[in-house]
Amino acid sequence: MILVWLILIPLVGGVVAGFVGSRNVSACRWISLVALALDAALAIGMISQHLGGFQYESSKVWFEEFRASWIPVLGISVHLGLDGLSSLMVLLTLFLGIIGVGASWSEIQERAGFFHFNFLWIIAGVLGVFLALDLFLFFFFWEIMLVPMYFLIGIWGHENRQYAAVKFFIFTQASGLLMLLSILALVFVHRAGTGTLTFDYSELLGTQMLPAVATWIMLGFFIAFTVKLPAFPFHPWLPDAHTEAPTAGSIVLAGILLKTGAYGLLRFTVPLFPEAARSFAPVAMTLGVIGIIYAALMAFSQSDLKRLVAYTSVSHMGFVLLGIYSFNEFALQGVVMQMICHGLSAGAQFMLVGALYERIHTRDMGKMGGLWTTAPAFGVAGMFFAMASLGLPGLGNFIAEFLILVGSFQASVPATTIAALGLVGATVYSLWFMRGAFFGPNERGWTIVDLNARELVLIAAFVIGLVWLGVYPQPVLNAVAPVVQSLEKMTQPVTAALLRS
Amino acid sequence: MTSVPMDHGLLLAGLLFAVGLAGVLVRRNILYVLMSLEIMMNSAALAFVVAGARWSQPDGQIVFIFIVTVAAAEVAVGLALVYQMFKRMKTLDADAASLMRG
Amino acid sequence: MLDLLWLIPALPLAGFLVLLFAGEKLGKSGVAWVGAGSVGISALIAGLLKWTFLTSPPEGHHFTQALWTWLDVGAFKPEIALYLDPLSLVMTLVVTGVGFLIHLYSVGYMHDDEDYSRFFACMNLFVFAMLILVLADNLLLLYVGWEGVGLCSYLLIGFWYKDPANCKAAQKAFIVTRVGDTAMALGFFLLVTQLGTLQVQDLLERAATRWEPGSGMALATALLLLGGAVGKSGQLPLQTWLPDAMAGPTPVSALIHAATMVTAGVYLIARTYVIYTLAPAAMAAVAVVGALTLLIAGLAAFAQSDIKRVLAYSTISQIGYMFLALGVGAWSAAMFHFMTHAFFKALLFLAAGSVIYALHHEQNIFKMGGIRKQLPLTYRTFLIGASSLAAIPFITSGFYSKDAILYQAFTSEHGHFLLWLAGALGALMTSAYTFRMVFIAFFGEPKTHVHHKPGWVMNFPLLALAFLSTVGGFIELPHFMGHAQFFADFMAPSFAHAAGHAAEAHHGAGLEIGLMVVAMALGLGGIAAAYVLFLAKPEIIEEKMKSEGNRKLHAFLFSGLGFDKLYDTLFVNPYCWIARVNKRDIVDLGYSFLAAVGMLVHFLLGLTVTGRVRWYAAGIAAGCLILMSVMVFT
Amino acid sequence: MTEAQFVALSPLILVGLAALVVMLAASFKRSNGLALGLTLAGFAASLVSLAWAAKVAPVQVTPLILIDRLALFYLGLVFLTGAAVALLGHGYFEKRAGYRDEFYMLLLMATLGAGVLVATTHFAALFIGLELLTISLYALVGYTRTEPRSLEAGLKYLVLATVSTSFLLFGVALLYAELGTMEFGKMVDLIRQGGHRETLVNGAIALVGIGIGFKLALVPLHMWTPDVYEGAPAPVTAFVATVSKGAMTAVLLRLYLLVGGAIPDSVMTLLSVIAILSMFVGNLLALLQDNVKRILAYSSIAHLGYLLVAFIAGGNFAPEAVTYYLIAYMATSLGTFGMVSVISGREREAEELRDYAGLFWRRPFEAGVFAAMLMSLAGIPLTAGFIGKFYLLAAGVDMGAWVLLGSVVINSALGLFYYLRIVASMYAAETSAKPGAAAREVALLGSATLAALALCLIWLGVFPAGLITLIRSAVLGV
Amino acid sequence: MTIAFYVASAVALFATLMVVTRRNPVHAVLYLMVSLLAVAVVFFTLGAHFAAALEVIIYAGAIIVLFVFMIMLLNIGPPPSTRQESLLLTPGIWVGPSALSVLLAGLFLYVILAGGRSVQAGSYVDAKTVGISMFEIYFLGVELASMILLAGLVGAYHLGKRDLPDEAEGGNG
Repeated sequence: MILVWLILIPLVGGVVAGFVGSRNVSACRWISLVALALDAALAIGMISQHLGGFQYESSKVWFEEFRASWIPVLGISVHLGLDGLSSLMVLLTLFLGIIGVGASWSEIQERAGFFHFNFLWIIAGVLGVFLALDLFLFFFFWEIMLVPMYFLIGIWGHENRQYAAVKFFIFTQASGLLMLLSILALVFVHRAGTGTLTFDYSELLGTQMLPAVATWIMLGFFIAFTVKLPAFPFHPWLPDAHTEAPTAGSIVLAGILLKTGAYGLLRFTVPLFPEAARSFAPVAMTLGVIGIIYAALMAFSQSDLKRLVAYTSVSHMGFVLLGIYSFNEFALQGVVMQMICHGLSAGAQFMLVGALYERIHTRDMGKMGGLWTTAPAFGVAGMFFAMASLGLPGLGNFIAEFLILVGSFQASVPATTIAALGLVGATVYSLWFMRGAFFGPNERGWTIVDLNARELVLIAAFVIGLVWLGVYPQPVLNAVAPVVQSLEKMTQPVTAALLRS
Repeated sequence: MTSVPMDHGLLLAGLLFAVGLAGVLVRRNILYVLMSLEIMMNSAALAFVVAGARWSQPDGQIVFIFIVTVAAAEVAVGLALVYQMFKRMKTLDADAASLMRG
Repeated sequence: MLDLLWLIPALPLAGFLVLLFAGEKLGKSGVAWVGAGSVGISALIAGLLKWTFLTSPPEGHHFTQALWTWLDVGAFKPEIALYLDPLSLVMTLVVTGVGFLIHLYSVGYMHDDEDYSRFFACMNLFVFAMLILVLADNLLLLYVGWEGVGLCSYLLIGFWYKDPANCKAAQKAFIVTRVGDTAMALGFFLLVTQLGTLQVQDLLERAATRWEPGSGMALATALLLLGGAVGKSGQLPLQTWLPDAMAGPTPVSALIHAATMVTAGVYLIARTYVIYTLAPAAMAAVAVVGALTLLIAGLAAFAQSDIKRVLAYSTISQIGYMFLALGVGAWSAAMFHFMTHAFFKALLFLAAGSVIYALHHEQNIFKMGGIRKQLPLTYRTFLIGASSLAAIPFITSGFYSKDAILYQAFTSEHGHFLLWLAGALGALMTSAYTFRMVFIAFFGEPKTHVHHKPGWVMNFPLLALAFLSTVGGFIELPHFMGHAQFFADFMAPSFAHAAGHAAEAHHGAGLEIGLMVVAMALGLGGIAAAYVLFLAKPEIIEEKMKSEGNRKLHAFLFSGLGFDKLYDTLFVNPYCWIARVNKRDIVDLGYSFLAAVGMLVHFLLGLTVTGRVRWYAAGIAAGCLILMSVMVFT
Repeated sequence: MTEAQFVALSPLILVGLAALVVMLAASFKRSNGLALGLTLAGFAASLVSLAWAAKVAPVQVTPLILIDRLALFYLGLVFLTGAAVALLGHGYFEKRAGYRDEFYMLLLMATLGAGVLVATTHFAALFIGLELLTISLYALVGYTRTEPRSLEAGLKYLVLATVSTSFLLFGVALLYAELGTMEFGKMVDLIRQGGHRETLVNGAIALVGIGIGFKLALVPLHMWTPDVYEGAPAPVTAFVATVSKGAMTAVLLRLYLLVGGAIPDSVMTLLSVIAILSMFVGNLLALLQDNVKRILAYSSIAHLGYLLVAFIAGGNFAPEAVTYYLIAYMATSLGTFGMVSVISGREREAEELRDYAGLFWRRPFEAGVFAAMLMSLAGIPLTAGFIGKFYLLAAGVDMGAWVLLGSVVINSALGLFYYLRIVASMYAAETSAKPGAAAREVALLGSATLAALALCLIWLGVFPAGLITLIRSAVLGV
Repeated sequence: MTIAFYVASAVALFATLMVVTRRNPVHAVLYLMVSLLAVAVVFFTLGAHFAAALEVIIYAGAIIVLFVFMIMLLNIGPPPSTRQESLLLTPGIWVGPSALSVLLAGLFLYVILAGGRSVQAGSYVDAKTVGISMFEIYFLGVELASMILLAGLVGAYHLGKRDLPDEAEGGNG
């Protein structure tokens, strides 16, 4: 039941905030903050019981489970479940949710009520995605989070917001329908084999089907998730959406929404179709590698700060794809780390850029430069997250990328070699970012207010998170170890086969 | 009683139908269009009568009666529309009545 | 006593944090105290540890301080642990000791800079990262320091960020070294995959037992690690960033780009020497890289006019010697040269810094001249440093360390006559260009007015380093000069696995003396040539420069033998070109094209909705025609 | 006529009666409110009588009409929709000059015609019901006779509907000439037995298909839709989009169930092509359209294309899928056109996209409902449209109709584009909208209807189980 | 009777063609009447006497009269409007529609004649049979037909009605 509450609190909080917002703007901010904090407290309370003392000891798969009938005639139920992987994702979601409310504290002045309504509903939708164990329910949440996100971009975004919002919506919706087709196909295949019509994840696991069928069905899932991720040929929605979204929107987009794609791959694509995923691995890894390099190059070519950061997300998510399809413990652990760390670093970068935009009303690096002088704290923060982004050792992102590459090295040496070049690419764009915004001469004569207390607190939260993950990532690794190990087991033959060859 | 092949009756209906259709397609004057529609309806009615005769059933003629009824009602409404249109647009050109397009 | 080890890196880190958060509030003297003080205390602790090592060495001559487990994935379990053995101890001493002196120097040198606290914050961070690098118990932790020093290098090269050129130099430094680091990271992946650990001692153990000498794995690993080493140490083919790195403040050049960071590559190879001994081809590669680099850098140094760039090329060249030494298996000789080089090169930079300081940021040697009289102390210390660099026999430390390398390059089982020859030629060039610099800058007529003279905080480090540059060499003397081997003996435990201890291969004093004489002759010859060409008869050069070919040659040398241009054409320009051309993202354009097709079809279909009822009726009729035809004829 | 037959027919009779009562009342007192009250009473009575009729169902009343569970279910749907249109029309015509009573009369008669359609098992009754519906609609479409576009729409509808009906009639006549009966069941049996002239029968079926396809506005018989939808008064547009299409779908469903899936492949291919074309043409035409009513008209073309997919896919899910999708579509279309009528001002309708600029901030409630409706059309979760699309895809996947499904996916993306255009214009800043389009007063009844619709839409989107059970019992009862 | 059928058919076809091609609406209406009368004859030859009678009374009588009224009401008989009609009927306008109609007619021909088996028309169906059937089997249809007429009536009344005082001229776009 507590899982239902996790989802309900933001939903209800959103409605309340929406109503209050039309009369009292600051009240609705506080309501959102309190709702999310409450949710976070609930989540932490529950999860810490299971990850108590940072040691994973439970033998059952799900920490918490909830099941209720929904549409029995179609074999659909409300089935929620929480394990190590989803725990982390839930925590990340709530963390970034709180940050997002904080980041938009002064940015969103108009129609704040509706803003917070949408924002909290996004959070609720994402939480639903991370918790759902019924494929129909999963898809339900998957789509639900799009609508408020669309509004968020479309209403509070920047100049070109309409275009970006529609593009975002259409890309995800179209690919989502492909996934729905796949879900249905899977369900019917399962029914053909067993005679029962069900959308339940645990029952659909291990459905027997012909390899060709499995490949096609898997592709539907794969495309939906890689669009969201996004992986190489499906990424063009992302730079626009990230660029045009308001700060909080960019933070949750980069921090959480992209993770739903990775989560989907980990939770559904691979476990449901281990054989197909295995034979598909070369393609997926290739896409991942192309994404890493291509997006790094694209990031470098941008002059719009948010666009630059957006492309870096694509690049980082390429590592995720590469890691998932390496199918070994290193890579998978790295993937989870990457999901969290990228959530933090990209979220922080978007927050910074947003704060900067609030002050100078431009995101064009051509119009910046030399801001370090006038706002050193900004500069330091920018430097920190640029370094996180390029994978500076000592920060969480390094652990993530290191583990992924160690893992993928065992699966494919050429792919890893090329992917490693992405580290150089990351350096190039990160330095380009620093050079464009903070270094160089201050030709426009900007004098801006440095980070204020609220922003410093938020930034500090990110910094502490990343450093902590960089020097002591073990709690995260422990939490997901069972999930990762079972995934590895599921896909074992591939690793062995590749090592043999 | 008669020695007319049914097909010939149907054929006549078909030809009348085609002529009526041609009228609808060609004439821009809305009155002619309405007349052509009557021809089409009538040809369909003829086909029913022919078919009814083939089976020696009354059903064909009954449907014919329904068609006549409908045609009458339709002409009434149609002419009322034409009247109003002429009043407002001062023309009977059907092509002129294309305020809406695209 | 050894338990204090963790304090050595922790203190600079604390200094960094204090300066980061409270730097603005401390005031300049506070910043100076925190910045220099933290490193100073670290140096003291390092000295204590050294003393402990000398008096009561721990078992096996190494000491590990495990702090906590970093990761635990599968069997891979790197720890945050510090490892102290003679090798890392020497490095630590140099880093903290020289580091402290340079911090002290900076207190004066940077005094007028508005970003005083940022400077010291970065310097402290650098010392911290460098200490992590040298003290790391495993390669992953080493990588933390490795990249950390890279970051600090970047920050400090671009310290005066308002000048775009400085930013560019900083970026170049970071990116180029990162290329090498990537290769190194791949090496790590290989090690993890093959040996399952990055813990250095385990690694060496396992490599020695699992890999056959000459095996492909060892070779691949060694070469990949070499990639990282050449990147960091400014060796061929990744040397191009180092001359540009001189854009940073001079103390930075002294600390990072001369004494410590750039020798990290040497340290890395020395640290993982077992892998190299297993891959003779890689050793040869290291030696060849070193030899080629020292020649190329020496040539380039001749054409430079910026005093710091001359020193930068000389640094590249000297590190080339160290690589040469590593490549021939002269591990401790390499480290010995590292140490002396740290002393005298830091000295040279600091002295040059004093000149620059005095001449109000004038770095062109041709605009100096005659400073000898104006800044006598600076001149003297610079001369000591230059002598050491030029390896003036017997009295300078550089002589002993370089001699050891040349000797082993010839005699070691990995050595070769050509390697020795390169080293010897390098010695000639070194002394020539060093004294070219001395003669042009310090002799002749004064060309620039001396603004202010350096105070004691800047002079004391010069004196200290001058002292070290002189006596630092006496702890390791050639066989025929008493065969003092304090340094090599001290280092020995760190290279216990070395197959066939190179130093033991004794070829008799005759050969040693012979080689030394040749080297000495070449070195002195270089000085003489410099004297003739640059002080006594500069018109020879002027005459030569009139020819078009020579001017081109000069430009070629000046540009560091055209490597920059080559890389620009091969990598930088294509990358930028693609980035520029593809700014709109061709993939996105693909989707836009689809959308455009949709719009076009929309437009075309819109033409069919004419609004004419006859047309619509015709549509029905046509539809009927098609429908019926299909139904009837199929 | 037996009592059972009378009971079974009572829903239809009551609606017919209501038309007469309204007419009678109008001769005494012309009043918008009174007429509405009587109309609603009529619908309510017939809805109540559905339960009564359900007790005796199935009953065959002469060869023309069969009252079975399917018919009752669809009757309920049609009557509910009719009542909703009446409620919307009340507010809409209240703002406008002229008599309003005729609207209710015609509405009731049109609904009666639709009711006959859903219960018919005979082509003569099909024709009569169709014409009752259509002739009432001519007048309804041209109802605002002071508005040239309304007249033009009425005339266009009249001409084109008559042409298509003629095709239908001619086809039926040919079938009758060959088979000797006009009863659905017997005809299907005879065709199945064979021994007749194939070409004639096939040609005739094609002609009948033209008539049905016209009402459903499938490509290539779609071209009237935008003009008629645009010209007709918004409540009437709602009716055209929902009742007339719904009734025709019921006919199709009945025929489909009779045929029992034994459709030749060539016909299937043809239908597939029509479905795909309808989806693409509808959506592509709507893409950059600036008139909201036309956008919705084009979207309805596409939606019928989707609906056809369920038919073509067949299989276990098809009848359920068709019905659910239809309900979702009807509720949503009612809502969207209802919204247009509710927020329209006195002078003209709010039909331009820019009339909607800033609606979110001016009238958040209406805008929210409208957005929900559009999301339902787009098939986004939380709405009935999603379950409808889900069903549709389920039916398609069940039978492996991948090409059609691919088209559905592509078209969903296309559709989303223009639905979002409307949504976007609603939250855009208010610009220079042409005056006169904004309603100054709130039509309480209309808004309440829409609120109910929205609630129902969301209820069906979140808890569809109840309706599914109901549909199953209705569809499987045949 | 057979000959009468063919003659009447020919007349009907000819008259119908004339309807479609006339420029003067009055002529066209008259030709339409001829056509309908000819069809009535056809009905008669087929033994559908009741239908023949209705055709004459309702179609040729009532409906044609409606058209004539409308022509009078709109006052479009005389030459100026014929000239206008010619403007509307350019030669080019005939091409497409005629082709379409001919093709369709051909298709009908094919459909009706293909399969070869030509069935003789059946026997005479008298008015009584029709009446009985109408009120036994089709009585619902008759009721509904009355509703159709009612709908037509209401619709025509509403549409044809003069503007009420409060009904302004509609918007112009």
